[in-house]
Amino acid sequence: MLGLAGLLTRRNLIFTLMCVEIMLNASGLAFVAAGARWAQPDGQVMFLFILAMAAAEVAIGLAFVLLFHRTQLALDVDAASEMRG
Amino acid sequence: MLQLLWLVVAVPFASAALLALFGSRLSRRVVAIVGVGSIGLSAFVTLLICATFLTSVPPNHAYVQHLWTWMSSGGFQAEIAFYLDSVSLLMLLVVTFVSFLIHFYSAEYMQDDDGYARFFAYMNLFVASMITLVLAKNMLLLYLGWEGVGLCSFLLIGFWYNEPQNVRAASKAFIVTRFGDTAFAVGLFLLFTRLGTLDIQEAMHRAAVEWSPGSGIAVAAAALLLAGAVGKSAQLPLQTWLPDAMAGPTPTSALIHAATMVTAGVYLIARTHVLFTLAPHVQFLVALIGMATMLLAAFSAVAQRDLKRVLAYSTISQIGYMFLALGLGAWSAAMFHLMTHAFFKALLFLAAGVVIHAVHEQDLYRMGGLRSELRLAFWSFLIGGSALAGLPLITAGFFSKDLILWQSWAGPNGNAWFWTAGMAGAMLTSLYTFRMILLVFYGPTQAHVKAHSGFAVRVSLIVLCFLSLVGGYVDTPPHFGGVPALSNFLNGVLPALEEVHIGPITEIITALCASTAFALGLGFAYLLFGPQRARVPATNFVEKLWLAGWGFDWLYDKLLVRPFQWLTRKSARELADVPINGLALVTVFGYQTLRRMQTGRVRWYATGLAMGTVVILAIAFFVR
Amino acid sequence: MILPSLVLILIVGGIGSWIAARRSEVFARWIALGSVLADLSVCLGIWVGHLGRSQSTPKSWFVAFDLAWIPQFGIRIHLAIDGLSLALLLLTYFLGIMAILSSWTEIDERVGFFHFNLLWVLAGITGVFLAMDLFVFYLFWELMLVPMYFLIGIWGHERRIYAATKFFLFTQLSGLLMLVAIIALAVLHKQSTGIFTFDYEQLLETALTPRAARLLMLGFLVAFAVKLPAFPFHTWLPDAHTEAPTAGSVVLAGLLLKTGAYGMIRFVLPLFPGPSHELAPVLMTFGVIGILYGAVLAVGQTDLKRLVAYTSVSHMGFVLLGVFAGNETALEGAVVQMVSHGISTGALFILAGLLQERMHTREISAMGGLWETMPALSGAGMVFAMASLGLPGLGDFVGEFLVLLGAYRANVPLTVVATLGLLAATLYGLRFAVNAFQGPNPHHWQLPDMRPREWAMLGLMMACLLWIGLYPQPVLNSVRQSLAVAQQSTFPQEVVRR
Amino acid sequence: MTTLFYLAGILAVVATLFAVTRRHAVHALLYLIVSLLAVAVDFFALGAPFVAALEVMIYAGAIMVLFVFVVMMLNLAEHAMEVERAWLKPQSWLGPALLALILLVELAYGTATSPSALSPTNSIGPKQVGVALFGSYWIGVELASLLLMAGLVGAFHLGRHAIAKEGEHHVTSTDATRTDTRSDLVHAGSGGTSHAA
Amino acid sequence: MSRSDFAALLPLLIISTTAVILMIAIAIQRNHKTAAVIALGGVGAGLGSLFFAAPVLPRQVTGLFILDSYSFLYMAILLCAAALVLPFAYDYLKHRHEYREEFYVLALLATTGAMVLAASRNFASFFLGLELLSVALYALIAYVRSESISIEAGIKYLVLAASSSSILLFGLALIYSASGSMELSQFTAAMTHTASHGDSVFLVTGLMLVLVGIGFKLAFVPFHLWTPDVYEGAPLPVTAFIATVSKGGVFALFLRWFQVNSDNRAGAAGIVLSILAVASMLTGNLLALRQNNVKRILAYSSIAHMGYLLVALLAGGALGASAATYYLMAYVVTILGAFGVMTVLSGPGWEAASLDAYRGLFWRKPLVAAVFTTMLLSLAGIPLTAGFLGKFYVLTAGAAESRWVLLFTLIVSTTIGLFYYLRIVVVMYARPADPGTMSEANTLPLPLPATIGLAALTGLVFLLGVYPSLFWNAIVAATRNLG
Repeated sequence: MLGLAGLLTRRNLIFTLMCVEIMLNASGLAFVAAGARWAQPDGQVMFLFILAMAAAEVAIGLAFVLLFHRTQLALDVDAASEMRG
Repeated sequence: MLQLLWLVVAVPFASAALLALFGSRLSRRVVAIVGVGSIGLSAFVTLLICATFLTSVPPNHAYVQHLWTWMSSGGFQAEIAFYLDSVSLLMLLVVTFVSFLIHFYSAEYMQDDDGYARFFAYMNLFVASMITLVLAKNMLLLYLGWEGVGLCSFLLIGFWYNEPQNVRAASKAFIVTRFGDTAFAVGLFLLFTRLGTLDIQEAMHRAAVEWSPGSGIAVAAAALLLAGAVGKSAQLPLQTWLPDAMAGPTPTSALIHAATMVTAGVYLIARTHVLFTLAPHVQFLVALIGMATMLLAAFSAVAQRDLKRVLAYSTISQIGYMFLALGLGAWSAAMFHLMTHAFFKALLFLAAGVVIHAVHEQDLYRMGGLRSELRLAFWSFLIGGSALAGLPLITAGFFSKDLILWQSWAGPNGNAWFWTAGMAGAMLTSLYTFRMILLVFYGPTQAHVKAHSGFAVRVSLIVLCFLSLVGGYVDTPPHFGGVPALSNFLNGVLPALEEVHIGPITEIITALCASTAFALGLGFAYLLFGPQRARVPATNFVEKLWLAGWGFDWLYDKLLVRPFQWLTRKSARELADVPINGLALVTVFGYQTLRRMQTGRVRWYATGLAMGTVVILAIAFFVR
Repeated sequence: MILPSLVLILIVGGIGSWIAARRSEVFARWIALGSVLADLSVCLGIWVGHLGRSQSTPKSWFVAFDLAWIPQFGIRIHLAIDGLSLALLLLTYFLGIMAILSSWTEIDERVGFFHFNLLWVLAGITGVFLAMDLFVFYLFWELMLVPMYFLIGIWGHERRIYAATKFFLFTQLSGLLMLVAIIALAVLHKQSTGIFTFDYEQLLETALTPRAARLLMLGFLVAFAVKLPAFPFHTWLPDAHTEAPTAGSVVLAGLLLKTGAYGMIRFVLPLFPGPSHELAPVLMTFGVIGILYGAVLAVGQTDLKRLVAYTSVSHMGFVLLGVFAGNETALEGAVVQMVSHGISTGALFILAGLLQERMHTREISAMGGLWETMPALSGAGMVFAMASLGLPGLGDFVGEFLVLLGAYRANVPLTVVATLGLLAATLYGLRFAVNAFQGPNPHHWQLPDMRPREWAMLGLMMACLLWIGLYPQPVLNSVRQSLAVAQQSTFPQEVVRR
Repeated sequence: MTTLFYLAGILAVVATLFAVTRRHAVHALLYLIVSLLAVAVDFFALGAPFVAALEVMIYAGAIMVLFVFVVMMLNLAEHAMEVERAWLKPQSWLGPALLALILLVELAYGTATSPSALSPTNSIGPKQVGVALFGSYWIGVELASLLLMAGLVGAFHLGRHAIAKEGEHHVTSTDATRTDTRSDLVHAGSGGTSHAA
Repeated sequence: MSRSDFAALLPLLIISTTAVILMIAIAIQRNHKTAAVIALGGVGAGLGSLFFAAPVLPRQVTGLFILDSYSFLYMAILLCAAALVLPFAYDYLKHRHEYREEFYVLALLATTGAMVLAASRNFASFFLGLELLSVALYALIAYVRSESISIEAGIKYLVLAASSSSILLFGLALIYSASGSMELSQFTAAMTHTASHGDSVFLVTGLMLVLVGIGFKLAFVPFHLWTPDVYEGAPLPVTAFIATVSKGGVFALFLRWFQVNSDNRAGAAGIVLSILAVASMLTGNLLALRQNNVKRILAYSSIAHMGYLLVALLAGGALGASAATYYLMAYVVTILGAFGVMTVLSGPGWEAASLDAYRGLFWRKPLVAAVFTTMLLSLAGIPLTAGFLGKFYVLTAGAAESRWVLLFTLIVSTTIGLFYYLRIVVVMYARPADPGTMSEANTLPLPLPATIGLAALTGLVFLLGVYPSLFWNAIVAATRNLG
């Protein structure tokens, strides 16, 4: 929830990414908890996959940050609204 | 010989088509030969047929020629078939002969006009349609002829199409008569639906058998037919088109708007007299309309300045006489007057044409003293006018009018009011007729004669003069020879009137009264418009009102024309489009609203995601 | 194979003339003309062959063609021709030829593509008149729209895009409703019989609950009412007719509108007899409103083509009235009205096209006194105006008269009001004839009169109108049997009063 | 165990709250790391020690370091803080917070009306996880590697100097990968995860 | 793992292996043509292997995959789409100053992801496939780094997709926690529930969250906001890829596991989906109404088309799945054709996205314009094109199950949709406004690969529109055991 709120609030791209990470983490937590409930390893396996995905996500996300910073010289996500309507 | 009947129609049709298609390439001479010749041929064939019909009367006193089935659908069948009996034969004779004379006259009269071929094409088409109307065996074919003559009337009134007022008059004529036609059409639907046929004889027969006198259905049917007749015959309240129709060439006025077409209403009512007998109220209405029209038109005629308009109002008035006769059940009398009227009115118009042609003027107050220069025209006018006004004994008009007046008294439906009105009308007729003659031919010379008539014109006039004089002898009342040849001839079809009101006023008194009325009118005319009087157009209110035809035009303009124009103007911009455009607007509005959502901002998009989630969760929770 | 070839000839001819136009435009025109002529002769052949056939066997087609297409849904390419189709097909090809001829000089750019579209429209119309499988019917129904859209949208006048789009959206929306109704009908049929089919004859036997029947009927009806067009749905028509090129207007007014009426007769009445009967008074009322509304608006127009377009609304009101009056007379009258309206209005549009080609305007106020300079053209205009206002002796009268005659039996007050339409027709007819051709010539037009090609076209149309006006029996005879089927299914109690 | 779970949970929530609201990126990151550590404790409490360890190592370690690296490299100046402050006005966060709150309420409603999902469970050790991972989920692992490969290639492509814009390098030049910080970071990130796999 | 397991997985393996091989090849020697050929070859081999592997069907491989005729059918669609995107991409990239080869790697990986989705039967494979697809797409969208809108689109997609993924994951976790099973069949089970009490609240909540995730990918309203921007910003082939492969893959999964039938129609999910369908159809079409960018128009129209697909899905029954599949097929072919035309018309450094670029196209390039018209008419659902039969099947399916409200919405929105398709058509057939501006495109000859691709697509559009039996039987066979 907090991650989502942050996502909606923060304009800094890095914060946005962080918030996404928080959300992913929360989902991971939910999976682990669910796995714990049924005493199955599947939840943890899922968490691992989430982890992998988060990593890939962050990699590309940060690449975007750099690219964006290079072209826009700022990290304001709202600046990225060239396309609308 | 009777088998040739179809030729009477076909020949004018063919020549009309020929002239319409190729007229512009033919020389005037050829056009004249084709145009006049075809009618002559028609008239000739008619004569042959007449002779055959009279010598060897076909069974049932009628001859039917069936050509082909026009349409046949779901029990409805209409044929292209002609029906010849004494009434239609009489009409046929009148139409073909008067037409022939007028065509003959026109061949010379229209000589200098650009639309020579067009004129004859129209005229031939008219004759063909008129004959179709007359001969039609069923109502639908009659309706075809009915509309056909209407069209030709329209075309001929607007013959000189470059003048806006001509075109307007033509349109007016067409539209006003269409009013009546519409009612007529409804009448046809009614007749077919109730009687299962549109064949005139069959329908009349069935109506007589199936409908009780005075029943609502009979009244409705008769009223609807009456409306049609009123429109075509320029009776109240649809009379307004006829005076304007004088915009057409004079032969047209003579043929269509005096002798033949306008009397089609009379013919129609005579044809369907069974219906009117079944609906006494309507029949009485016919008489009333006839009387009122006769008087009103006569008053109007007194005040007119235009030579042709005088004649036009006189035509309306005379047809009023015929309607009066019809309304009284004096069918034969109406037909008789129709015939004589055709002769003398055609004569008057043709003579008027000569005058107009000669002085290029139609205003009575700008003419005068033409007696010596236009001798033939003068005599024609005198004879025609006398016939119109009913100069006793030697003119056709006297006999026919006398018959009507007598029967308005003596007939089963007649009464003193009708009789008195008829007398007043006769007096007025005499008044305006001689006013006209006095104004045109007497007094100081104001206009100069520029053209003289040639051979064709003269012959036509002379023949018509002759007919106007002797045409009445075919049916003379008992005291003046007592040879009711025409009535007897027609009696096979149109029942004779039994005379019931023979009281203090006998026929001889009626005739005397009529003669007195004639004399009175003549006297008044001389007093008021004689050569000794100053020629000043009417200025007082009543005369202006008469001049304007009792203000009917003004009334209709305010009551019908303007509201309709307003309606068309208002609705020209599609009303039904409004909801559609509204829908389009809503759509575009939706587009713009939604478009504003697409801000291009990630955070907003994420908000959208969140909101969507909230919403669907809410739905999921609260919808069970 | 005759029937599919009717469609194929046009389709191939269309492609052919598109290709040919790269070499020679005249060649393309001739190809187009040739293919329509070929179809016309085929149809005439069928007609002559079946003219004398006895009418005792109802529901048997003159020629039929049946081929499985999408077996999973029981969709078959089922084409068949009967009297009604035949009459309308003859009209189609006749007007098709007129359309091609009328664009002979008017269209001078992208000639190939123009004829391609024109022929494809005709192909679509042909298909509509032939299809006996509802799916195929819908297919053709839509097929005729697209090329028509191009015809208006590319070669039209000033506001062509608006008009074309409006036309397309109206017809498409209503068409989709019909499609849903078709599908629903097939589904219901499947539910009751277990057979998935779109075949007309089989669907005729579908048992429907009254409610379902009513809804489905409305689905069909909307499509046909828009195409016809019936009163509240007509607003696409004036725009489309006005903006279309002459050939487009001719095809639109002469043929496309007829598909709507055809659909009502062929599908609405037999498929949904119950609701048709129920709704007949309402629909007749709409017909009458259309008659008067169209006529009144026609009088108010200043644009010649728009005027003619509104007369179509009025005339089609008669058709609607006739179709739902429920007796043979009215129904047959409606068909005659369809045919003769096709010719007379087509001719009026051709006339308007000729005038526009010469004067570059359609404003009536800019005309006047044209008789002086173009007597032949004006005379023709007079004739067609008279036909349009229902002068006896010309085709339209027969249709209108029979419709009113039949309608009178069904509903007197409505018919009386509808008869006023004849009166209003006088007004617009005169407005057309008088204001354009008569009166003074204030603008001093000096224009060439009709050329032989134009003469031939209009003369032929005049002859046809006269023929229908004086001897409509061949048309009536050929459609009688088809109509009897439609009529008896809906209004069986209407026995002819004798 | 349950107490620990809830304690760590509250800590995680509070830390995340700070992470989201801090203006300075590095501060926020540090709070985030705290939060992640707390979650790791939670994992432990849920009987998932292996995952707990991974959380610490990869999330708190590798990924966050990546963030820090980028933040440092971009060297966000002090004035950025001012901008951030301006961006964080109440009106800008009120709406989203409200929305999040509603969502929270809905989810809480969902959770509250259901029996507690938390029940003391026996621990699932790394072995079990490993067996599952390379037993029934082996294809998943392969897919995860493909996923990382996609991330790698993508980040590599995006992070590369934009040659097209300068137009200096022609496309045919088989330009050796420049070992700049960014590609290092990518490798670090992916390397860490592949290690975990 | 048995031989037949291996055989069944062969298509997946081939594509992913090709990606790896391609990467190695790039490392050895960068060559655009080689890369493209390898990629195309791989896709071709994958397609071939579908037939090769067909005899072993249906087969469940581990707990993650179910390989049956249905998944193979969708794989075939996806592979065909990919195979057709590649030639367009080749032409497109040829004009760009950019490293081009990685494109193919990413495209292949994304395709793999989509195929995984089509075949998955477990949360894990679902999630991994989805992410594989997404991650590859992040990079693909921003592939042309010189375009700032591409980067913008990439960022937007990344942030939103990641967020939606986490929502999806949370939903999955909830379902897992309520049911204790990671089988995707839980979705189907969950759909019968309403949020009444107990575990069913978890299930329904989870399902809704999953729906958000899927809805995001398929761009259902209200999760559609990203669509136009991403479509516009992404390079044309990538846009085509998103529209076809990405959506196709997700839809395959969606269709299989969200089967609506008479049991679960009353469930919360059914109602929510109906609302989404109505909203998508209307919103998508309304938004496209007056756009001036063809890519955006197609983006919005894709929203509407997803709504139509949803109608078919909601119709359920025996027909629903088949209809949806057919519709998807038609849509894929058509939209590929449309984007193909746009690619062909694009020059170096610019894309033919603005409506002005099409002004008078018909008079410059009649054939291309005709193809584009065909595609647009197919999108609009005019007879004789694939789109019409697709719509017909959808309508039939809907009518068979009496989903009248949906059908009515479909009709109305289709009519709205018609308007903007016609707008494009009108522009194409209008007179060229200024002949000078478009001279660049005039001189551009049509590239061969794209031409072949376009020809094939046009043929397919007509084939699908005229002779559907060819495909219909296969589709029915593949979807029979679903509904």
